Amino acid sequence: MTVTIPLLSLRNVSRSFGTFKAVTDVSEDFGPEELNCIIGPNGAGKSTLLNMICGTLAVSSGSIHFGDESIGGMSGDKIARLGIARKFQVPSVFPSLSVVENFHVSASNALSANELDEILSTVNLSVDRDTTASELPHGKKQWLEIGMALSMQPKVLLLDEPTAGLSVDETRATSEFLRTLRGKVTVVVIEHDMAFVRDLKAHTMVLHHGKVIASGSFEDIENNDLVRDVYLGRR
Amino acid sequence: MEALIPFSLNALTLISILLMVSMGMAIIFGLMNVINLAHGEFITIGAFTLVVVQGLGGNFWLALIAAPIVGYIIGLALEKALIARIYENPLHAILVTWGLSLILQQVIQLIFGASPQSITGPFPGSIDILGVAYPAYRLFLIAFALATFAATILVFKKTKFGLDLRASIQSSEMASVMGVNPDKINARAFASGAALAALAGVLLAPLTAVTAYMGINYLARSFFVVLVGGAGSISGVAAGSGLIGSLETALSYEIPTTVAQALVLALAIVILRFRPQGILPA
Amino acid sequence: MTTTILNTTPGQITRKQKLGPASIIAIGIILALLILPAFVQGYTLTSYRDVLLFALFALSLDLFWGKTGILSFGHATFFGLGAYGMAIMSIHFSIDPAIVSLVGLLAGVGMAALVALIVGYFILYGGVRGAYFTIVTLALTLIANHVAVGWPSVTGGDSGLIGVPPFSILGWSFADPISSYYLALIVLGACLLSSMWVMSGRLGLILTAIQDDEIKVQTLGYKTPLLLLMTFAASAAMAALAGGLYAAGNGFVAPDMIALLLSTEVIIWVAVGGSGTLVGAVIGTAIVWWLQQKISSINASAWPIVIGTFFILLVLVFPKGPAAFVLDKVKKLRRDKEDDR
Amino acid sequence: MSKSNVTRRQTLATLGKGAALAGVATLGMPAIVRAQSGPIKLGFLSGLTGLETILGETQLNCFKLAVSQINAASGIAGRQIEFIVEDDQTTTKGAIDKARKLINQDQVDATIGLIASLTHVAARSVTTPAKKLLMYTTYYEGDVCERYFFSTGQIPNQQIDPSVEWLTANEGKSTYIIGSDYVWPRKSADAIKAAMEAKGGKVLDAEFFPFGTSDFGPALDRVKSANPDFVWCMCAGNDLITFLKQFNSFGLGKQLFSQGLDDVFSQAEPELTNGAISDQSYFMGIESEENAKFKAAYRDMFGPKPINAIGEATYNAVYLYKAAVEKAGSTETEAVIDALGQVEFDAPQGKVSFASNNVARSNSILARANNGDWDVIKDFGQVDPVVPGCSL
Repeated sequence: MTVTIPLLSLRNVSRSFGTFKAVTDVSEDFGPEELNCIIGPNGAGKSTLLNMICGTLAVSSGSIHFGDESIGGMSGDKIARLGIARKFQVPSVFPSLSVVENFHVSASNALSANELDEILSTVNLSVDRDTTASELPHGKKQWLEIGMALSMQPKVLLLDEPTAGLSVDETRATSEFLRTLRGKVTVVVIEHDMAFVRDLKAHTMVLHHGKVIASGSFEDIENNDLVRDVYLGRR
Repeated sequence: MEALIPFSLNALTLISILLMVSMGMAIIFGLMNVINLAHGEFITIGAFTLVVVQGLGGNFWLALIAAPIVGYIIGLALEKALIARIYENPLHAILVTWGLSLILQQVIQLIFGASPQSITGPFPGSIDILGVAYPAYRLFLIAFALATFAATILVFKKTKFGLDLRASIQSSEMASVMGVNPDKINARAFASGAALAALAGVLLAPLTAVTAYMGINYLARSFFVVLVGGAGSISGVAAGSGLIGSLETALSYEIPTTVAQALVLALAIVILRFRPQGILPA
Repeated sequence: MTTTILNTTPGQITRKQKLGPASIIAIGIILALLILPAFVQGYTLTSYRDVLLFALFALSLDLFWGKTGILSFGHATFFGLGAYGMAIMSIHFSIDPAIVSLVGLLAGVGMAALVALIVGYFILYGGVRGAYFTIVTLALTLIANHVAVGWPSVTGGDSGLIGVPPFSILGWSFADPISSYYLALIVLGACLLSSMWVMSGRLGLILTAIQDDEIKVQTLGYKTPLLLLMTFAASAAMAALAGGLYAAGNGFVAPDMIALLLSTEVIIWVAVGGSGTLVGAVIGTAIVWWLQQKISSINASAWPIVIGTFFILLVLVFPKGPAAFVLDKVKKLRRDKEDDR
Repeated sequence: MSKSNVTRRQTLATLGKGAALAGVATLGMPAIVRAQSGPIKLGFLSGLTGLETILGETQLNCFKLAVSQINAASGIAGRQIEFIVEDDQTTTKGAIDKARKLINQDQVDATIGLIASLTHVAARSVTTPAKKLLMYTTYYEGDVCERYFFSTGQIPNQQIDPSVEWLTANEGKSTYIIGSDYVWPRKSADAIKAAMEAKGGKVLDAEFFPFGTSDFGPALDRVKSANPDFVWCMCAGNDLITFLKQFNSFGLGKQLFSQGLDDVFSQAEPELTNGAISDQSYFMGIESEENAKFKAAYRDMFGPKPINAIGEATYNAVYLYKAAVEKAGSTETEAVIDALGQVEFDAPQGKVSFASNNVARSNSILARANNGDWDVIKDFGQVDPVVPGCSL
């Protein structure tokens, strides 16, 4: 891929629901063509942050830029068209459509037969091409959704707990797959599974009570006392 | 000043009518989310209960007690036989209740004949209010509607049935964990809605023509009262009736009634754009 | 992106690339209707013409309801706007007779599309979906009916407007039963085949996807309210087309062509044929029309009870429509036979 | 609908099959000759379900009464009458579909019935182009002028003008009109205004309400402020009952006039209608030999049910048709239409016949409701119908 991918940068992003502050003052850059992870305990504000990036939630204050473009408060569909794709936590595919039809809906341009075959083999769904999505097992739904995100030819891929409910083998395959994306697309992963994050060797940011308490390479994070106290220490 | 009294009383009458016919709708559509196109026929059933009671020599007050009971029983039977199977699918609800409405209309007409039924209401005369004579029955209607409304609110806020119902609407799984049987609660809620509609039928009978088709006149408006007021809350019905009733009365003094009604409906659509949850959401 | 939504290059959407059973049925029906005038003559043919136009009306509803899953209770508004547009243009204005039908038709279709766009904007962009949409469109029909009845200087009030000329265009007149029948058939055939073609492509998939999960479709980059709005407007325009031709065919309009009863009847037609199949709308209209003729001629008061009972059975016994019910049975029979071998 | 009706329909269906067989046997004959033997077919079309059921039923009963009397007395020129009953559901679609069925499939010689204005418009869109006779039997706004369309009910100059003459002389010079929002009340209101002004009177205001109006309170409030000498109501059907209930409860002490009131309403609601004045071409209270026989025959056939002007006009239409066929010596439509202008019938209301505008010369009787019955105030006798600019 020869397109240069702009930087996704968050500046002082906050979001509150009534008096509750879900995300406070988050500033972070997600470097182009890099693997990024966001970790943190339940309720740390990870999903809220992701929702703001992809436009499902409005930003209370602060700004989100994608390259030169300010996307905080832009509508979801517009952000998607800029090239930011998202995979939900619970696999969200279109249950009444077949696998191939799901791709036809998600692809940003009409897919040629070759492109379709390529995607199908990438996510290992070639044999299931005409299966109705509702009949796929959980793991394959996850892959289908990742495939749908890829078919949008995104510049940024936001993944909300991609390994939730997957077997050990499936998790390993996911991790291997994400590493192949390095250098092609900016990936931001929300994850719980520490082994998985370690495996990814990604740039990692730790959220706690809506605030960033640490950010850096995974080794740095692992050796950060504060992080160990609030999060890693609990394991 | 003197012109203001009949105006406000007229507005209050219309608001009370809307309130009475919409309360049942607020339960069945607002709370339970069932689009019940047979709502009007529950009103008709109430009015015909009055016809039967008076035909058997009973009076208006007896009918006022009998109608909600009849409405409750019919509502319960219909819920068990039909409605319980369509909670999941709004489209099925629309088709089934519309079919039900056609059948009920025609059956009532086959039993009672097509001509309007003759009934006798209480309080034939009028009462002087600050020097203005106003029909006594309308004053009774206003008072009765307000009392029924207050009672309904109390039932929903204070009794176990009300709490159980609200719990089972929030999450039927949660409710069943708490030991509430959602099927039972749904049946009772639907039947209560039907009972309230039947009660409205008795109250309307002295004001309007009692025929098998009388209910359809109230169907669309009660939907609107509930939508504008805020589906999911019983108190929303008061807001909805208040807004639609007073607006329609006020406009009817200025422009032709037909135009006024169309205008109020159009306004309701605009309100839904900006307040999709209604004026007084749950 | 929007430009590619309507794009269906053959071979791209594999499951639909073959001629599906629905298309075969559609083409079969159209061919059968083409030779119908050989067996039916004179004024009876005008009844069949009206059935075709009502089938077009049902098709328009199925285009929206069947494909988006959102039920419009207000489709008679658009049918009525088409009919009134045609009538008002040809009666109140002295337009050159060579083009008056066309102007009337365009006025009606344009009005319907405009009203659909305005109302659709208010409610679809307001996030109103599902049951709420149904109730709001129900109100729309009530308003439209109030206007039709309460504005007699333009609409003729309760008794409507008479004297709508037969459809003609640049000297070609469709006044006699046979030519007006073929006009209706051509319009219906064209609308049916083209909407089946469009809906078998990406737009159809996206609309189905919206039914499944609208938020997800938005995160894929589609303006879902816009897509729904456009489908609604197209559906309204098609309903108005049916209404305009109906008014020209029968020579008059009346307020019950823009009333709640018609809105519910068209829902019945679509539901009987099985919503979402498009061709089912046409079949359903014909079946219900035929049944209604027969039953109400035997006993007038039986019809409401029969149709009411039918609705209930429709949901409880064959929720996908009687056609799908029969098809499923046939499929099952066939499968059983294959298993036996 | 009663069970006997179903059996009658079935009998007719069997008869119809017999006729079809006979048709095959005589296939060689010219159509016109074939049509002139065998039974005469009449179509009855009206609103038998829905909002106008009560009027439609009375109308149908009167139609059946006339047919059975004629058949018992050896039919029309020796030919029996067969009839087909169809329900228009008070919709244009229903009226068109059923009119087409009657004309094309059943091939009736004439169609009789209809109530609401929109249904006669719809039915005419079928019968007139097909050049078939349609007889409309409801009092209406009276502005149709077509060769194939006859009406046996009153039109404004037969109903409104005489009423206004008496009302302005006896009740007062000012009135307030309240009506349902549709063509008959609106057009009639224009006629009332003209008639009132001609007598030096005045219409203070005219208000029209959509069907299904549940509250006339604000309107009655305005009536009270306007203080007219009498109130003129043209609410239709059930809305008329609603209006009466609320009018009485407000106790305005005003005389009520409504030309929509008749025996069907007064017997259903004697208390509500008490004291109201109406003008019809027929009341059950008319004292004449014909009316006594008519009422007795009706009671024998259908029990003690009220009859109104719409019903009686239907009865008259069948008999006028019979007279015209006998005069023409044929059921051929053009000949029958020519003959219709020359025949008359001794109706329960008195003699009726058609004027040159195809509207019946009918009676105009002003009466006051008295516990379900109507006391005649003034009988204007037979009035010639006037449709401006219409002569056929």
